[in-house]
Amino acid sequence: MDYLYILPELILVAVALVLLVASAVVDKGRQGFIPAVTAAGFLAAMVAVYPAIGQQSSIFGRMVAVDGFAQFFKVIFLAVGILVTLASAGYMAKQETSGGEYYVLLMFAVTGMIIMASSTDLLAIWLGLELVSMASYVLAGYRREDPKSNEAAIKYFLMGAIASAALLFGLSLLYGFTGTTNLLDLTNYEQKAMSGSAVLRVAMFFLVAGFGFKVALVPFHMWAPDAYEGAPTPVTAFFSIGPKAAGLAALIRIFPIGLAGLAGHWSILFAILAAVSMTVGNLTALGQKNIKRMMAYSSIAQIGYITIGLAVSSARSIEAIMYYVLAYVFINAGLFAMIILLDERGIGQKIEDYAGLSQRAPMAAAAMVVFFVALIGIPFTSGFFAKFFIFTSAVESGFMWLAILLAVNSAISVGYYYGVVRAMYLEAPKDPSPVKVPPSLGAVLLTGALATLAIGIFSEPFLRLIGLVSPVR
Amino acid sequence: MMLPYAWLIAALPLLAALAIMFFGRRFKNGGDFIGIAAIAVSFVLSLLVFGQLAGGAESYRFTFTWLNLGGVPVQNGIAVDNLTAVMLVVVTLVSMLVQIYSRGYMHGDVRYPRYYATLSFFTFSMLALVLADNFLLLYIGWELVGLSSYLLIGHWFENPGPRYASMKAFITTRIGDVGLFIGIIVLFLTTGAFGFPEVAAGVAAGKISGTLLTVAAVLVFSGAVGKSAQFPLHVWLPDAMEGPTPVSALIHAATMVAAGVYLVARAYGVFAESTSALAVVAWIGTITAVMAALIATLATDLKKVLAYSTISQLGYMMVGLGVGGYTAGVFHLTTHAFFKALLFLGSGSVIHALHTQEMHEMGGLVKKMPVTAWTFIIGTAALAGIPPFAGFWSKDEILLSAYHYNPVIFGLTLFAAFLTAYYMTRAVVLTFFGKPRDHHKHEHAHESPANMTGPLVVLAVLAVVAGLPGSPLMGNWFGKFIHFGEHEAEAVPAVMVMAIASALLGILVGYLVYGTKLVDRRKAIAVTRPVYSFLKHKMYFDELYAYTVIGGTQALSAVAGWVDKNIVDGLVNAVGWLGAQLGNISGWFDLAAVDGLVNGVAAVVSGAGRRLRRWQTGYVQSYALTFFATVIIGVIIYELIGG
Amino acid sequence: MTAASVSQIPLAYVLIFGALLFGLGLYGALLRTNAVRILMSIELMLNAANINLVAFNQYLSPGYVNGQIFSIFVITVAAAEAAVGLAIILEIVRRRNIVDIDKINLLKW
Amino acid sequence: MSLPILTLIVFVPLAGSLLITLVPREQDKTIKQIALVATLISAAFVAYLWTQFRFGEPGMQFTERASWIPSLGVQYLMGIDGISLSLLILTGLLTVLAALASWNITHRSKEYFALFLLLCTGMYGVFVALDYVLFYVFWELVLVPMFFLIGIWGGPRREYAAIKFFIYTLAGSVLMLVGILAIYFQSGLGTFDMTVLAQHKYPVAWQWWIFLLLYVGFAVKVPVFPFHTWLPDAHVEAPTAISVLLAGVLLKMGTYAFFRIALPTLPDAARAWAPIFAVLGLINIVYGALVAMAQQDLKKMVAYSSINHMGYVMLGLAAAMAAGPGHAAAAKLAITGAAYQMFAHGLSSGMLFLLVGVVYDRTHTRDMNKLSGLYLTFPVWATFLAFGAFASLGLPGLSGFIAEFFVLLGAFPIFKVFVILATSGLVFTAAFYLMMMRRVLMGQKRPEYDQMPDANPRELTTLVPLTIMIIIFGVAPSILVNMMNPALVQLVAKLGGM
Repeated sequence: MDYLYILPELILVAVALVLLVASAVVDKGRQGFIPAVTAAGFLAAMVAVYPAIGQQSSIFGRMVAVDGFAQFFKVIFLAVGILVTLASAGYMAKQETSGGEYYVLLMFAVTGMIIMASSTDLLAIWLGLELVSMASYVLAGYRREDPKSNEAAIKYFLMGAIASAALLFGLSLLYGFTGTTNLLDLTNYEQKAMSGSAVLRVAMFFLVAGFGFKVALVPFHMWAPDAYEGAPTPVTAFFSIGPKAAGLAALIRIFPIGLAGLAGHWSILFAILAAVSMTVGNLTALGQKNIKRMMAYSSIAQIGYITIGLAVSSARSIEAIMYYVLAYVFINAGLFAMIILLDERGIGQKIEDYAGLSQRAPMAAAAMVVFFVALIGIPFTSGFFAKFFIFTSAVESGFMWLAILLAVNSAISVGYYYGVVRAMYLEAPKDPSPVKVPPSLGAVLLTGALATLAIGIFSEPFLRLIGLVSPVR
Repeated sequence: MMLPYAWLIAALPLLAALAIMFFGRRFKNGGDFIGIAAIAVSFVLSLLVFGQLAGGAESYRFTFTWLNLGGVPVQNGIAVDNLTAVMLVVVTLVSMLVQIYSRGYMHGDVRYPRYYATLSFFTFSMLALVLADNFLLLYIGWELVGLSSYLLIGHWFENPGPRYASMKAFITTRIGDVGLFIGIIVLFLTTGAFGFPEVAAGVAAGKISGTLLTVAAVLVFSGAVGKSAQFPLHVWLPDAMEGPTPVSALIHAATMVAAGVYLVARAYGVFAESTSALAVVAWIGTITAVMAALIATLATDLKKVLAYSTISQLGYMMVGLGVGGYTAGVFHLTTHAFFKALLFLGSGSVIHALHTQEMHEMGGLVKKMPVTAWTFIIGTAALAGIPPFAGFWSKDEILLSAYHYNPVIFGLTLFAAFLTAYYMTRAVVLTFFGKPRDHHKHEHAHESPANMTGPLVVLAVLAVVAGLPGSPLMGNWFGKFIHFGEHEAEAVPAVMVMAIASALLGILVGYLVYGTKLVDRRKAIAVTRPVYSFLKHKMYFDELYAYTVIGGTQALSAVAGWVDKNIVDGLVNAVGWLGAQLGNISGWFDLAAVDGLVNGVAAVVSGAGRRLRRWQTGYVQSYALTFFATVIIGVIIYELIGG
Repeated sequence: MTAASVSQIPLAYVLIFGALLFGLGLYGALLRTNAVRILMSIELMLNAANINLVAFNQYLSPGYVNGQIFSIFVITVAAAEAAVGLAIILEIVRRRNIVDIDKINLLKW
Repeated sequence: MSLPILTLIVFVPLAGSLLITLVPREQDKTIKQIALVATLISAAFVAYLWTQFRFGEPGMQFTERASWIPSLGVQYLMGIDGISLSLLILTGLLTVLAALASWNITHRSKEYFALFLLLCTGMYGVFVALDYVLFYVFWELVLVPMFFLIGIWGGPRREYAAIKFFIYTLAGSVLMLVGILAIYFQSGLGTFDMTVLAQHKYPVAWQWWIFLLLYVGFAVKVPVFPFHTWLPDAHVEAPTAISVLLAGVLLKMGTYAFFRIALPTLPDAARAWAPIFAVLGLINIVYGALVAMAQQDLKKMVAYSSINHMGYVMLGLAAAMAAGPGHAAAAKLAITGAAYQMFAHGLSSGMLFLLVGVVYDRTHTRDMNKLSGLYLTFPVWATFLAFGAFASLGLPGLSGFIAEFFVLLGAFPIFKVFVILATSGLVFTAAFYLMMMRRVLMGQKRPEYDQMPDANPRELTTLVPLTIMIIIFGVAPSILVNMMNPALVQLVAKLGGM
């Protein structure tokens, strides 16, 4: 019974459609329930993942996989959905263009992400990607009255469209050469023959570029800073975790599995991209004054670290990537909850606006320190272990230079994270009035912080789970 | 049997020191009696110990394993033999007298309890040093006496004099100690033990010999050079006179400075095996004896005169040991302890009365303070070596040994004897006879109280009789009691005659120059101007050291400090600055406060960072261009390289 | 018509045509400044991909149709994309009365 | 072990820290009491450990083993031998004293003590961890609270000092991590268990490089010239209690790592590196003393004296590393001296920093030119300072002497020239301390400080225990030596001395 396995997707779509109608008919004043319903929807979907647990099959003409990998990412995406919803509620309520569409789009985006992660057919993956993208374009421009938001939207849109065109072109070539778009068939395809063909390598380049765009790898990252800065802050939060995670899921399905035969070719590509991304990301982040923009570069650097795992693409490195994604989602969710808080309270997006926050909102500030510490990769946080596993896999597979570069970059990254911590702790607040943390944001912060510590200190169960669901053995 | 309780002799003063330190203030008179009582008991015990050993008892030793470093045991313990016994008596006796004397001298001092506590602590340290049966414990006591000496010299630390003198004393002696330190290490590593008998046995067994042995011995001796203020490390002792006079008497005349001599005597087993080492000892001693005596002839500060005479006499003892006159050296140590303590306390009494140390402000005190005067004169006679006073016998023995050893040394020591007599006469004349030069001070002068004169008398008596045990009159009993297997040097009457002659001659000259108008001193000075000023400036030792050692070190440290601030830390700064210039950054990555490594990297990095940011033009099409340029160029390059 | 009848045109030609079309679209997307024109150029690029898909399908596995189906999806998506794109552009024109993409660079560095 | 005592020691402070976060910031007193109690409990456990410790056993005791990340062979593995125990004792003592010394912290005291306890957890952890990852985790954990403690409660240039400290040590420890992983993979044993990895034989040439990596990581913490420049700044800016822990415990983490990791795991490389090691140790000794002599700032002088003292540890280690079978006995002496110095320096430097803090609280200056005649102004304090100074310059009968004596004694046959040069350090050390006392304690008292109170009971309670221990461990070193001996002998054996 195939539909049982895509129950989560169905639920999401259903709820989304209902909300769409609701937001149209219910007048603006009375839409307070929508976020709650959205969160409930995500939660329901998460529950609906249950029947598929432990299943190992392929449905819809082998287009969609029912496997642990898919479930793993589904759960993560739905968690992202919930966190973002909670984080958005207060902020969106303040917007003049409030209303349900926002949440509807969010749900569609998440649906798209799920499709990306669970499909085993390039066509389906591409469709999922488009779904995510189009929702994202609109979300980026959601604050219509704000020219920056518009600009973010248009830039993201144009770049996105071009990139997906390129990706599509690559796909077409791939299809042309192998006669299939199905990853399972590709896996079984005569691999020797593959690595011979130049056309195929060209196709591979286009694929890398297309997905590189989605996860914002340098040099395909350039949309990200602008989009991050311009988009409404909750949307930025979503961008910084959702689509990236989905993109990574797809990358794992396509390259280490589908195109394993070409490993010799794309491995080096990813290595270079990883090196460039983390370096450029960190260096550029140093100068930023706007925290959202800084976080954009930070996340570019983070993706750089993760991509090392793709370059290595050993069993351990893939598990490392999955662990990293898991950790990263919670870290960034929490971090952005903080950014949203200040934005929402009208305190600002500039780093100097964070001055003296340790007095104004001690717990929140402390939580933020935890997140930064995690992003730097200092022990007792999931961030440390995430980096540690990547690092280990790299050293193990002889990518010593990447490992060292990773270490160096972590040191550099201290520079800009420190800037914020310094503002929060070592500088006096301009206005000492305490900042009240609304419960929804507080929940996100707390979840983020606890998860960051828990996933770090008790990493074993998660590692075991990942070991079970990892597609690469 | 008394010997097993010898440790009490040292322990009591320690307890006294602690008691005074903590509770001294509670008592009306600062708990001085605690110290005196303790030392008195120690003295009695010492006498008992001495008595037993004199009665032919076996020398006693107690050791225990102090440490066990993975199969490398380190023994520690105490021993009482004849030499120790003598030292115990000397130390406890002088110390007791000085403490009694101090009641009067230090009366009403601001830090009276501190003074007594430290004094007792010194006694403890000195006794520990004497009781030690191994180099380790000896070294510990050695440093602790250094500490107490430092504290006592700096007793009046408000004044610049004591402040610098105390520091000078400690550091100068520590320089010597480093030598001793290494010497001990060498001996331990070769003989595998710290204990004196073991080391001596090891040396005898030839575990260490030849040059290495000489080096080791000389290193050990360098410690003695520091403590006993031998040339070239003598400079601290005269300055040490900044301390209270009783302290000078106890530490810087009778006991601590003699520790050096004691050390050599103790380690004689090591020295005896190396003639060259003994030669070094002898020559250093000789040089010191003469040099100090010469300087003493022109010193105007009464205590400085005595200080230099102490240095010179210590030189004598070294000569004695160096030339093989083991007994002689130790014997002179003993007698000297008494009469030099006497002289210092006498001078203290004078200073107490006149509140000055300048002999030019004294004179004609013999009537005012007879006891002080006559005891002082007795001390002088003893020091000058007039029979039958104590100094004569011991000095005579040293001269005798020197005579058998080497004519030059003999001559020089004889000359030193002459000088000694000369400058002491000078001191006596200037202080007690002639017309008072400072009438105001002379008016207020008065004889000191009993608790000060008492010790003087006691010491005066000792200054007379202490020599007898070592004299033929008592059949050289001392020599039988303390000896190092060396053959009894057969007496040479000529030597004795020459000794007495030189002493008398010295006194005569001294009297003629200072007692009578016979010599016009200004003319004399004018004639001997270069020599005069050379001696007057204490042979320019202080100046020399100030410019070389001290100046050198300070310069070095200044350089090091500068280097650390500007080079080691600044190097990275420089890199940073360079990076800053390269990346022409002006304030991106504003860790303005952060320099050093951080700044260096920061500058380079953020320079790069800024350039990279330029890449983000904001024109979406340039983004797209980058995108495709990368892909296409990537493909081309890849295919060219032939992936 | 049958595969044979089409097979007069060699696959290479079709591919080159597709590549040219893609390049053309790219050219427009990179050099035109008018947002709408860029949008149209992008459509060209997508269609280039479509050409490939269909052609490949025809030549490699005439029996199947998944190439065509793929292209149909692409066309649909393209339409949707165009709609979203135009909406965004329209919004900007309304607010700031600009269509020139290179006048839109508040966000940089 | 029925009772997971090591775990308790390590995590009781953490618990206290969490507890503090629950206390409202107004209840300053409660917060301080919690902090003090937490440190006391840990210290009490350490004391209990001391009573239970089986002397004469070289191996690890009280080991606690639990699988943590089996997929990588990472374990939650704790255990102690004599060396660790000595440092635990030191940590226990100093943390309690530091808690007391922090009593006058009023500004943001809640955060302060929370971080302070977190720091304690890190420090304890480093000394008990037997698993590389666990070790690294604690090692890094120390970094963060330290950064804030200096950065928020420090002196005028606190921020500079804090970030400098942070970057230096972070850079160092990252290299260390690379080294650790290299060992992990080279051995191919699939475990991070230090003791197990120490048993494995590694290719010599390879060892050479890894030793270099580890060396840099540890040397920054020690600190060894030329990685030392963070230390004076950190010390000068840090609040008193933190300086105490910094000098007393944190520096020891670096040297401890040599004892625990570098030497036993890479003995061949150790042999190869020994001469360079010795030279740097020598530089620390002499250069540190000279620079200290040049200082005007009392605290900075003490800081540089730390560099000088750690030099003895390095020299002793170097001797043991170079010794080989020929000089086994000497090696034992040297390494014992080194281990002893870690402890002795912890006591003396801790005491001196406390004292500097006391006077700074009153006079608000540390400039020696502005201080004089303090014997008269603060007699009690001055006496302690003099004592501390003499303890630090290695006066026989006090703990420092034992250490320096055995280091030099043991190192002499192996590095004759170096040792002779190093002895000059003895003179320089004496010189700068005496100069300090001459300027600060002696001389006329200054009227402006006249009305200021002498050391108060709380401050005395922090000083007296140190004084007593300095004397005890100076007179009866066997207490400590017997504790460390078996482990050290084993280590020497590992290094090739039989």
